[in-house]
This record gives sequence, C-alpha cells and structure tokens, in this order.
Amino acid sequence: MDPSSVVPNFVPQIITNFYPLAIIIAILTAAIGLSGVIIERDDFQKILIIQIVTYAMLIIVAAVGTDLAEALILPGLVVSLAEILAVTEVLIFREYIKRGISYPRLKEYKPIDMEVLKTAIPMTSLLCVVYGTILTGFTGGAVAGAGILIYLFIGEPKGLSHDFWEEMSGVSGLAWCLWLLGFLLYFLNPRLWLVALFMSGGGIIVKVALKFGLLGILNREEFNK
Amino acid sequence: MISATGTLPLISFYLGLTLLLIGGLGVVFGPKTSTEPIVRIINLTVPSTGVALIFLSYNYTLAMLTFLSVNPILYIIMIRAIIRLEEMGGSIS
Amino acid sequence: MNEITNLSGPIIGHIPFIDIVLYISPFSLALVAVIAAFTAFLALSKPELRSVTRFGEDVVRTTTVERKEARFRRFMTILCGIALTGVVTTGDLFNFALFVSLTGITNMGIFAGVKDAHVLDATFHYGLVLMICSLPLFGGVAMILANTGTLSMGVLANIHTNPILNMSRTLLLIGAIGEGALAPFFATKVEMIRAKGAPYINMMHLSSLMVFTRVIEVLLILG
Amino acid sequence: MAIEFVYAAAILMIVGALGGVLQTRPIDKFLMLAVLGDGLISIVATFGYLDVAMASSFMTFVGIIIMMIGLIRVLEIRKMRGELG
Amino acid sequence: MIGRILNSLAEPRVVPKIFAFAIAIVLVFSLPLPFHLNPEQVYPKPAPQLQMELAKKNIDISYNLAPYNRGGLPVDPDNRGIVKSQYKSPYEGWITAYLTPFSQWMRDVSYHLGTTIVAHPGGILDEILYYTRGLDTILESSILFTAFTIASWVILNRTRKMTGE
Repeated sequence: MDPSSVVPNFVPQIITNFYPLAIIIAILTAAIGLSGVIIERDDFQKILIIQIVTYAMLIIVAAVGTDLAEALILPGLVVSLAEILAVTEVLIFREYIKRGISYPRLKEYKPIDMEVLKTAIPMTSLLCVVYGTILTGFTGGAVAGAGILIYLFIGEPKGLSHDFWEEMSGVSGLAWCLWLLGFLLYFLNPRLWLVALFMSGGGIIVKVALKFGLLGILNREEFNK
Repeated sequence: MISATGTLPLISFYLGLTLLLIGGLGVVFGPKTSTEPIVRIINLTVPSTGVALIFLSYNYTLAMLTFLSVNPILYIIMIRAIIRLEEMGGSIS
Repeated sequence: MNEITNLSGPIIGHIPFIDIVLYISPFSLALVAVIAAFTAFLALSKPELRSVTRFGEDVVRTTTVERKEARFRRFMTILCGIALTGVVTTGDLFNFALFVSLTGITNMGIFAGVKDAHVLDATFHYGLVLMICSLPLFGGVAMILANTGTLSMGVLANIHTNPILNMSRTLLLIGAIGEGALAPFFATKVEMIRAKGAPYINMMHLSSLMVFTRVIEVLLILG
Repeated sequence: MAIEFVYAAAILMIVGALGGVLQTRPIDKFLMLAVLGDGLISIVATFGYLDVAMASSFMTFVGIIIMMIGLIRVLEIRKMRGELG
Repeated sequence: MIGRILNSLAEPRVVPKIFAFAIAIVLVFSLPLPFHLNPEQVYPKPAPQLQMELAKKNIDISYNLAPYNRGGLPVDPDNRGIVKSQYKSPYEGWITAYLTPFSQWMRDVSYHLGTTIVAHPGGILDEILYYTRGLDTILESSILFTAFTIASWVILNRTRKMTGE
C-alpha cells in the first residue's frame, strides 16, 4: 500500500475548483436569509429563517475540504442546535408573560390514531437506538437520541414515570464526568489511550442520548395530556 | 476510475447548491409562508437536503449522518414551539 | 515541535493541548486576574433586593428573588467567568469563536428566568443576534483557514494580509460585537439591565468589555 | 450504468424540491418531500455508502412523521378555537 | 430627527435587523473578491470517491474503510496512520489505525460500511476530535449542556407553573 495514494500532501484539485462557487452560493444564500430576517415581522418565524443563515455557515466551513473542516462542522451544528433550543424556550416564556395566564383553556386532545404509529414507530426507534449504540460518540448520541425521542413522542411508553427520567438525567451528568475524565486521562497519559477513548465515547453517547430523551418526555407530557 | 470519480461528486455538488438556493428562496419568499409557520418548516427540508448533498460530495459522510439525525430533533423543538404558540392564540408580532 | 515565541508581545508561558495552545502573556495575565476577582466577588455576594415605588400608591414594595433563581443565575455567572478566562487565554482561532459563543449563551442564561416582559423581550432579541452572529464568527474563521491553511495564532501572526483576510477580519469583529453584547447600539442591553437581582447582571458588562478587548488583540495579531 | 441511475436520482430531487416549495397545501408538500428524500437515499446509495443510506432513510421518515403530527395538532387546535369563540 | 432615529434604535426589535443588515452589506460587497483555496492545508484528505473506486478494484482489504482510510496498520504503534497536524506530538496517528474486533469483522464483510467503522471508537475523526483538538469537543459539549440547562430550567420552573401543572 503506497502511503502517498492514501493521503495526499496537498488538497486535491477538484476541491480547489469547488471552493469559489461554494463560497459565492453560500454568500447568496446568507444574503437571502438575512434579507428575510430584515423583512419578517413575526418573531417566531425569524428563528426559522435564521436556519438558512446557519446552513450558509455550514457550507462556508465545509468548503475547506479537509479532515479538519469535517471536525469543525460538528461544533457548528451543535452550537446552532443549542442556541435554537434556548431561544425557543425564552420565546414561549415571554409569550406566557405577555398574554397572562388566562388564555382560554382548550379541551383535551384526542390521541392521534394512525396505523403507521402503532406498527412502524417501535421498530424504527429500536433500530435507531441499536445503530446509535454501534456508532458511539456524538453522532451515535444524536442517532440514538432521535430514536428515543420519536418513541417517547409518539408511542405509549409503559412503566417509565417522570421520576425515572429525572434520575436518568442524573446519570447523564455522571456520564459527562466520565467523559471529561477520559479526556484528562488522554492528555495526561497517552499510553492509556484505549481506555480513555472508550470512556469518552461511551460517556458522550449516554449523555447526549439521555438529554434528548429528557426533551422527549417533556414534549410528550405537553402533547398528549 | 476517472469518469466516476470525476462526475459523481460534481453532480451531487451542483445539485446540492441548486437545492440550497431554491430552498432558501422558498423558505423566505415562498407561497403562504408568512401566515403558516408550519409551511415554512416543511420548506426547510429542501435546503437541508441540499446541505446534506454538499457534505456527501466532499465525502464528509460522518458529518452528514450527524446533520441528518440532528434535523428531526430540530423539527421537534420547532413544532413544540408552534403548538404552544397556537394554544395561546395565533401569531405574534 | 515548533512553539509560539512571539505574539505582539512577550509570552510568559503556554499550555499545549496538542493543536490547541493556551498561552499567557502579561496582558492576558492582567485580564485573567480581573475576571477571577470579579467572578469570585459576584459568586460570593448575595442577590440585591430592590425597592419599588409606584406613582399613585403609598406603598413601597420590596421585590424578592427566589432562592432557586438566584442559584441558577449564580451557576451561569460562574460558567460565564470560566468562558471569559478561555476567551482571554486561548491561542487558537476556532477555539476563540467557540469560547465567545459560550459567553453569549451564558449571558442569555443569566436573564432567561426573569419574570418581566421587557427583559424577556430584550433577551429574546439578544438570542436572535446570537444565532445570526454564528455566521460571521465561524464563517470568518473558516475563510481565514481556507486562505492561510492554519488556525494557530502563532503561525498566523507571520502571514501578510490581503483583501480576503481583511474581509474575514471584519466579519469576525461583527460576530464578536454581536455575541459579546457590545456597547454602541445595544439598546437590548439597557433593557436587560433593568432586571432585578443586580449583582449577577454585572457579569454582562464584564463579558462585553473582555470580549471587546480580546477581539481587538486578536485582530491586531492577525494583521 | 451507474451514471444513468445518478441522473434519474437528480431529476427526482429537482422535481421534489420544486414541487415541495411551490405547492401550497401541506399534505401535497409531504408527498413531494417523500420524493425528495427518496432521491437523497438513492444518490447516497450510488456513492456506495450503504450504512449512511440506511440511516438517512430512517431519519427522513422520522422527520416527515413528526411534521405530520404537528400539522394534525395545529389543525385540531384551530378547530377547537373556532368552536370556542 | 436625530432623536427620532436614536429612539427607534433603542427598541430591542431593531437590533437583530441592524446586525443582519451589517453582515449582509459586508458579505455582498465581498462578492467580487477572488476567493481561492490555499492548497497547503493541515489534515488534507484524498479526492472524493477515490478510495471507494480503489476499494472496488483492489483486493487490498484496508481500502474497505473508504472514505476514511488514512493508512497504517491496526493495533501497531510502529506503523501509524498518516496525520498532518499543526504541532507534532509523539503519540499522533495511534488511533487512526486502530480497529476494534467488531469493526474488523465489519471491514472483512463489506466495503460499504466505512462510516460505521470510523464512528466506532478509532479513526481519523476521533483522532482529531478527541486528541489533537480535544478542547473543541469539550467546549461544544459544554455549550449544548448550558443550553439544555437553560431550557429545562425555564420549562420546569416557569412555563409549567404558569400553566398550572
């Protein structure tokens, strides 16, 4: 196996040719999104439009075309997710404060009755969780978290009370500690890199998946009252 | 080797850029978006597919996997906000 | 193994995390001292209770701050102090952007629990600015990376400037202004400062001051 | 052989994108989005990354289901509010 | 006149618009600049789809890691993967070549599972995200943690109490 054919010393020609076009389209997209932010009057819809701006940012980062760029995409993605989460909560709270508590109470919701929800959802969520466990790391956490989320969101979990999930969030805090410990071990003594790697990979999957699952249980209580 | 290596990423790259532009225009200026936030969310899937295609053309498959699996979580957050706001009575200015 | 030796001033020491290098110069040492002192002061102080009088009423009310809320805000303040320490000492450009983002989101967290429509309105718009400004921050950093091929400030200090670098530096400046809640036209900040529970909201002033100082230093280093 | 398949997928995706943006009724939009997602899956499969194709087929399904349930809830709430006042 | 402008600036809802406008101006005026990519980057990667084509033609089993094959032999510190990092470290390239038994089995079975193998412990991205640029990952996760804390605190202590649950 010739090493030079595996990893080149310079960025290949095709990626260099891609770069100007990608940047120009990203700038145009960003300009469209920003003009939408300027025009739009509704507060919530501004959040949706800003997603376009975030996509433009992802394209600008991705256009670099190295392994480093791929490693930099993941933090950008996570930052945008985190900000939209916090901002949406603040928006909902603000609307409650503004309109007061005495909005007209609506009747109880009917549970949604669709065939696909009963048959396909448990299988899909199980597959997502299994595949996410194989992946580990942040990617696996996101996949498994999406699986848990869709099950809690739609299915009818039996035997999982709210307290159980509160305890589970405590477990996620412990997992975070485990993950940090793995990192420190890695830096302090790189000879133990295997243990450190497994600690960090396992810790972050538990943390991310359980956090998303907590989000799911909050959603379920509000949807299917 | 030459043909496939050359053309496959090219097709996916140009297609992704096109989808990104179409989707951006659709999200911002598309029909009925200003009154119905859920239509805007549905339109958001078009540029996100474009971004996924661009990741694919650079062979960032892991980033693409993460991006695709973060998307449903994002939709859940947004739709929860929409339903809460609808309960309180419509749009906000 | 090459090391950072000169970044527009003498360097006392550096802490390498392989590619990410934290460094300490006399300048950043002073800033770190200020941040540590301020954060410790805020974390140890009790929340203030403010008296409110209203026109047409003969009553002076004392507002109260719940214990839970005070604890939450204290946690956010400490986190913001840690993030600011990182902003001041980091020697890697992308890391700098991430630290600035962390500062922004903790700033938002300090105000997220206030039960006041004006403050929440201002907080929400500040959050929108945070989301918009992730484009200039990360985009500017990525453009610098594409143009020079490195993210380390020690290498970037020796590279000559060109129009694209200038443009990405402008983007970086706008991004840092937005995320750090910087002064000139931040009416939002004035609204947010009307929140009760005074000592913690002072963290916002400190964070905007530090982020501004640091971003100017970074721009000077890049030039 | 494989190249022609790519062109078919590309046409599928363009049709799905244009239809998804230009349709106005949400249910029609969902159909067009399904076309778009199928194009994405087939183009990933042409690239040769079958695991990513599998995961993306899960994820597009999950996203469409979530949006559908949101739509049903929103319509329900509007109907109830119409009854109330 | 000036007073009116300043007053309109003092409203919080104007601030995001001003920022959006400023960024849009900078971006649009930079459109005619000659954007080009400097080919001397750290951590370069091979041309898209090259490794997949090689995997289809070659009998060499290590190309079944496509597109994340970065050289080196598994579990062999003397034969490391190729990593071109900024500052050299004595332990670089150790994880890149590492494969767990499960991922070895996956590599032997098929050449379509490269992404799953790399997302499993080991691989170039773990090397970058967990070793050479580890602080990035810590920060990213802390940002997510902070946002979750804010959101769940607001939900549990504010929004729920207001709806009377």
